[in-house]
Amino acid sequence: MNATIIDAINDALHAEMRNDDRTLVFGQDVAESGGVFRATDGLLAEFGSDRVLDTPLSEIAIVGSAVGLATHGFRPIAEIQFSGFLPPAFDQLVTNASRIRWRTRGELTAPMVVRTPYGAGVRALEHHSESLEGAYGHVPGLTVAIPSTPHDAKGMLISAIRDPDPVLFMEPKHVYRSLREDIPEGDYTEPLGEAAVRQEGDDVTVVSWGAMMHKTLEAVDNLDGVDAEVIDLRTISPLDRETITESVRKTGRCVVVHEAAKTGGFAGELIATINDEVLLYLEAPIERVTGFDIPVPLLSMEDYYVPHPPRIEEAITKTVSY
Amino acid sequence: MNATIIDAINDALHAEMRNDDRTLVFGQDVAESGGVFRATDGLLAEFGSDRVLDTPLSEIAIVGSAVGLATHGFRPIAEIQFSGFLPPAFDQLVTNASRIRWRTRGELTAPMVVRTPYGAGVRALEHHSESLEGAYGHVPGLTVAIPSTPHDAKGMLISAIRDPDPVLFMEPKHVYRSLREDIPEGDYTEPLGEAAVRQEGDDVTVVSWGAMMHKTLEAVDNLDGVDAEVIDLRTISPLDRETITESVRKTGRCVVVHEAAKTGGFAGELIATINDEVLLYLEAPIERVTGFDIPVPLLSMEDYYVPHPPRIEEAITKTVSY
Amino acid sequence: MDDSPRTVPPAAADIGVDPLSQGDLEIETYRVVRSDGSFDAERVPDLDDEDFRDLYRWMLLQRIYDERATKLQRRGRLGTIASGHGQEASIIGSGYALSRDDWIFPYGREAGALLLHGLSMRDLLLYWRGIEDASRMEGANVFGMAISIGSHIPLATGKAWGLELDGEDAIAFANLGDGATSTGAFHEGLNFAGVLGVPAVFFCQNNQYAISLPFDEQTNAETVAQKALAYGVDGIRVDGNDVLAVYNAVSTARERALEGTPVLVEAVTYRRSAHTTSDDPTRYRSGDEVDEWEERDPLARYRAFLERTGRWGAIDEDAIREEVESEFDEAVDAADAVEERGIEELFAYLHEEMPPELERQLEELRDLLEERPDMYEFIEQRPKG
Amino acid sequence: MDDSPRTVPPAAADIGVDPLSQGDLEIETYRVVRSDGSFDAERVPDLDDEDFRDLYRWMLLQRIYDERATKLQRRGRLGTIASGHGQEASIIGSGYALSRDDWIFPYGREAGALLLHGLSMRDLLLYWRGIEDASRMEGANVFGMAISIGSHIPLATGKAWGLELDGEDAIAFANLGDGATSTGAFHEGLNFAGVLGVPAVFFCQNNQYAISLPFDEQTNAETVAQKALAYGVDGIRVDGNDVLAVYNAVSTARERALEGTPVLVEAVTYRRSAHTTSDDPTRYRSGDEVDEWEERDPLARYRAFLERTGRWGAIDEDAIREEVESEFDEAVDAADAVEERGIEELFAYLHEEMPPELERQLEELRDLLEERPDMYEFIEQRPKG
Ligand SMILES: Cc1ncc(C[n+]2csc(CCOP(=O)(O)OP(=O)(O)O)c2C)c(N)n1
Ligand SMILES: Cc1ncc(C[n+]2csc(CCOP(=O)(O)OP(=O)(O)O)c2C)c(N)n1
Ligand SMILES: [Mg+2]
Ligand SMILES: [Mg+2]
Repeated sequence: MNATIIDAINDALHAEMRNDDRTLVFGQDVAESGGVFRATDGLLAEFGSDRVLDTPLSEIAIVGSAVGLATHGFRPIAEIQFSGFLPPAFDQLVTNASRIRWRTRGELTAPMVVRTPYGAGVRALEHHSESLEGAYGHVPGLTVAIPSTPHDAKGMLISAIRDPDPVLFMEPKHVYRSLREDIPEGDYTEPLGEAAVRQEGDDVTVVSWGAMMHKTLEAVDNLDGVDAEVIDLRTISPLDRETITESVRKTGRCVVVHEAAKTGGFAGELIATINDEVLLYLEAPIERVTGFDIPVPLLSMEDYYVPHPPRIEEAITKTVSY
Repeated sequence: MNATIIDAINDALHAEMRNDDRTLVFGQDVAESGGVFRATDGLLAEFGSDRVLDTPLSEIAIVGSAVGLATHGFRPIAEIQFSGFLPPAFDQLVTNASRIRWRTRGELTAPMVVRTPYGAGVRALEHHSESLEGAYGHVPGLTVAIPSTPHDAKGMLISAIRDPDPVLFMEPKHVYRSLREDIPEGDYTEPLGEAAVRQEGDDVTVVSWGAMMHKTLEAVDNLDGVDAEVIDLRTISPLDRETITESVRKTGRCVVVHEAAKTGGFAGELIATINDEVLLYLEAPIERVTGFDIPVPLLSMEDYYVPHPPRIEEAITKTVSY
Repeated sequence: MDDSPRTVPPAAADIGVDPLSQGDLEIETYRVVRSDGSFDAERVPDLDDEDFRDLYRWMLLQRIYDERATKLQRRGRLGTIASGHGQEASIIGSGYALSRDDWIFPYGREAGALLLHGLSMRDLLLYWRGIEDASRMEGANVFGMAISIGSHIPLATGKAWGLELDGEDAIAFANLGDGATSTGAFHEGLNFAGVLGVPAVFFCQNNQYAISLPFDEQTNAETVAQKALAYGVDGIRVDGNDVLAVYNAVSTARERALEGTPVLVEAVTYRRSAHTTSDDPTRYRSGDEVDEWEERDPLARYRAFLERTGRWGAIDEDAIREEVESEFDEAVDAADAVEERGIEELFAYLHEEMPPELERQLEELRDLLEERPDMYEFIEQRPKG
Repeated sequence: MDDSPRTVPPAAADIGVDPLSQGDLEIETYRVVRSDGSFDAERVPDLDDEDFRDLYRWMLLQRIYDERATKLQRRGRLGTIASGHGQEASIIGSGYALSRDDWIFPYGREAGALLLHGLSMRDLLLYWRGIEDASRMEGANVFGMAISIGSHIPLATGKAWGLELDGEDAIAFANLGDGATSTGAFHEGLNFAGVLGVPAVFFCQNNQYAISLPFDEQTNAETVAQKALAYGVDGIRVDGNDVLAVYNAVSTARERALEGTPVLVEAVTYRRSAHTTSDDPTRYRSGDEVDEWEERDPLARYRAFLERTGRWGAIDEDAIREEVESEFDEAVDAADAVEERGIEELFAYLHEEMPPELERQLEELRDLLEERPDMYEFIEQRPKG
């Protein structure tokens, strides 16, 4: 089937709801209206109101009740309408979801997914464009997954739903509908915790995820004479350190591209990992191309904030010619 | 005056409450009982119930109303009783406190302080020992300060109160009472955004903050024949990149010690910074000594979690002998 | 220890436990003008004819503003916007009851109230064009728009606290929807306001929906007003399509607030448009329902009142309409005339003093732009909004 | 645009806006046994003599447990603990009304209810000794202790939802204090429970304090029970020092919950001890107040009831006391006998499958420990707790 990311997510939800009748989908506007991005369209009609529900405007209750349900043997798939509205539920992620298994020595577990569209670029209102994956990736016990393609969106979402532990599934809404590819019908999984090499190359490793993946590919495409290896991180935590360090061992150079603000962003962890394991292979400082250390501007200027291919090109060129 | 960190904080609050009658202190149990750690002891008696208040058990309201008050020209100094109870207010930090100035182009500002004791080691209950400074340091517009000595506690807190923008002031409760030093009477400030070199040395730079600072000094003391430069970061954000890179340029080696979990912790940012600016001076990979990627265990095992001097010694030795 | 009951005997019926249920509550919905324009004479507020006319004018302005802004949005000249269509009486009735010294915390649909409060229409348009400068809300006691639903409520409590401490004769006035009442921020903000006894009014336009969620799934409480009881503050339920009733309700609430009792006001109304310009309401509600509420149109009702009381004759609706239309035209022109901002804007205003790292980031961007001056042309060239 | 009112005329008194105030509410506090032991015969629950005895036994157990645990803590053999002293009737009356199939969400003071629910005393002591294994709550339908106040309430809603979906004849029962009612988590959890109509009972022991904060500064609401109205759920206010009243109230609440109406129960009681073993209550409350509540002792009141109804004769208090004391002794011995955990424990149980990075961290620690086997001796040598 030829699918966008939104189609793929919708398809994954349908597939897993069919497979496992302990799955439930809920969140704001996910049932009657099919979700503000239509990610959950059709679920209510097929699975009924016991399994597909609209919730009140209560992010704490959405995440918290998902934990409660999950400990009861359900597989809740909750939606937070925009990642900018996840902070109200941060405490439930830190205090409950991520550590129910730990707190009860495995007696209770939270196999749950919190889906949320993240990132800028759709000209939405304030607080609709945040990228805080770095902060969430720092919470022990929480898996943070970010697909960048329709194929991965479906396969990783199915993995997330089947995962025995909680997964925060961040969806790059900027590319929700702008890419299409053929994806398999029925169910298949893409593993969490494994990065994907999108393009092999010898000169420089470029690591990215989510919507920035595509800006990165565009930048790499624009650059003549640079043989870049492009890695799609796909999972922030647990981090696939091997794929990154293997690549840098080969290329000796690296650029990390993310949309979140620079300071304290997840690029730091990647650079630290490279430093840990392959420092001596480095032929140049690792470059970071990131959002600036500011909130995402309102729509008239948000695109200045988002890493733009020329900025990535510049960083790659700088690294390669170091 | 010879003071512990708690004394110093209490003294700073008294001093600034006297200096500026727009300051207000509030939070859970700060007034009548003087705070669970006695940090606010005596304030109610001196400044009265208009300026020193106990609040309901409402972290969202504590931080949110501080923003409202601050925009009205007050200087609220709010206490969150333990940093493990800051996540419920994370949204107010991200959505309001950190960006009121930005959102209103300087028309409204939030000169406010949120004080909170953080870190493990006092054998408290679950959720009382968290170190999430890395996550908070990733929020643009939020200053995150962490003193490690009585002198700095007082001087930095006075700076924080006078700061025109919001400051999250994280206090290393493990050393609240275990250190004493002479500190000046009356008011003085220590700047935010500037690291301090605690000990000069040529062989290796060891960066730390908060309670880990003292474990680091202990470790350095235990090591014969290593001439370590010890840096107290003091402010997570904005980061004093210069002091760090200057030092590493000299020593060529670095160890970062923090209590927070490793993955996504603030050591990543420091390593990235060093990589940016002084990569070629590095003679060994930078070592991280951190909490493990798990929640802080309950009291019977919490000390296994916390970086212990032998672990720091080991890392320094490894770096130096690389 | 194992002798504890595994199953529990049912409680006998006659043990006399009589839970408090919402059925025990009687909550009146305050009204002045009935849908046919007849009214309760005692309740008509003591206003000048000019005020009566103004109320109509402002409601009409709200309606025209919403229509025109929606059209602008469709033409790609504004971003997503949220219309107040159907809620004019709530918006204007409340706004008219405020003093300019009061602080309004807006949440998006209350254009007319903000303009009435001194905000320029140009700035309001600029805001919806996604230009931060407009959030400066120059010349008006208006906070930034609370796009994160409910997040402003504790701020309003804090602001009211500040007003109280300074002995000012003004209140903090938070606008919110029915959806906002389900947030933790609402709860903590109202509860703390109740404890502090600060001059805050929380004005909830219960327009029956939060995007697609009908009010009866937002909460099992039958009214928003009764939520006041949870905080020991006062609650008022008012017909939100009756501009005089809303005016009276908010005036009363404002006075109580100034006396130390915060008030939660529920204005019962209806969102007749889509949630925003990105929403398609036919997916989740019936046309019949919308039609029903069209019959309760707040402008028509108020006009019937004005007619019955002989005030309509002096009102020239066409003239008002023309005046408002040209005001809108001028505002659009003024908005269009605002100069493009430079990238410096992006880096300013977050801190009083820009930290070195942020300066470095700005520098880098400047350098790159010098090399590639056309790098962001695509942004400058595209439609506004 | 500048002609809008800068000051607002006061609302006339006779416009008929009559806000809903909590003064309008009448909230009964349900009681069975008066402080002198006299009682309302109709309300006495239909229980066996053995049950009446058991209720006393469990209250006494709660009291002895608290005393002994506090002593253990003082001797450095437990961590910080929170006593239920003074709240025995609330704790036991509620616990006794539950089925073992119900799920209890504890918050710290309800030792007796948990033991009654099947938890072993050894495990409870281990928990307060800071040993995670005990949070497994083996053999009992008990969640982890909600140390982060209020954080468990949405979990209880979710659990109740699950019970409902599976058609189980059991409820989720959340214990909480008056302080917890001010959290956003409380609000969102109760509101959502109300919307879902799930079998959840939220049992608030209003012990008049949250650490140092008296209830009348926690909220301006006069009761916790009235907060139920905000969610359209039922509210019950009960004398929390009357074990039979609490039993009846919770039995009734449980039934309603099973029928689809969640209930918020407020048990009015008093925390007679310090907040925890780290607290000094003389800083913030008077001895008189404490004395007053001592006179309302729940055990004494229940004993007076038992005496009046001729049941006391068959109860051998000394025997119970002895039995409980030795149960406690055994539990301490059993706790002491639990083997030290290895550092592996630290790394297990966070994930079903340990991620490579965490394995690496464990490996590193193991290596270091091989080199420096005495590195953590100080931990193993110090007091337990
Ligand atoms: C915290 C938060 N969660 C979700 C959203 C997405 N959202 C925007 S408006 C809205 C519904 C708001 O409903 P209501 O409060 O009734 O106001 P109305 O739009 O009906 O006027 C939602 C869910 C948001 N903006 N903020
Ligand atoms: C979210 C949160 N904030 C603050 C605290 C610190 N704290 C521990 S107990 C307590 C008071 C709790 O009061 P209440 O809910 O009435 O329960 P009680 O202790 O009186 O039984 C506070 C403030 C906490 N544990 N969690
Ligand atoms: Mg609404
Ligand atoms: Mg209490």
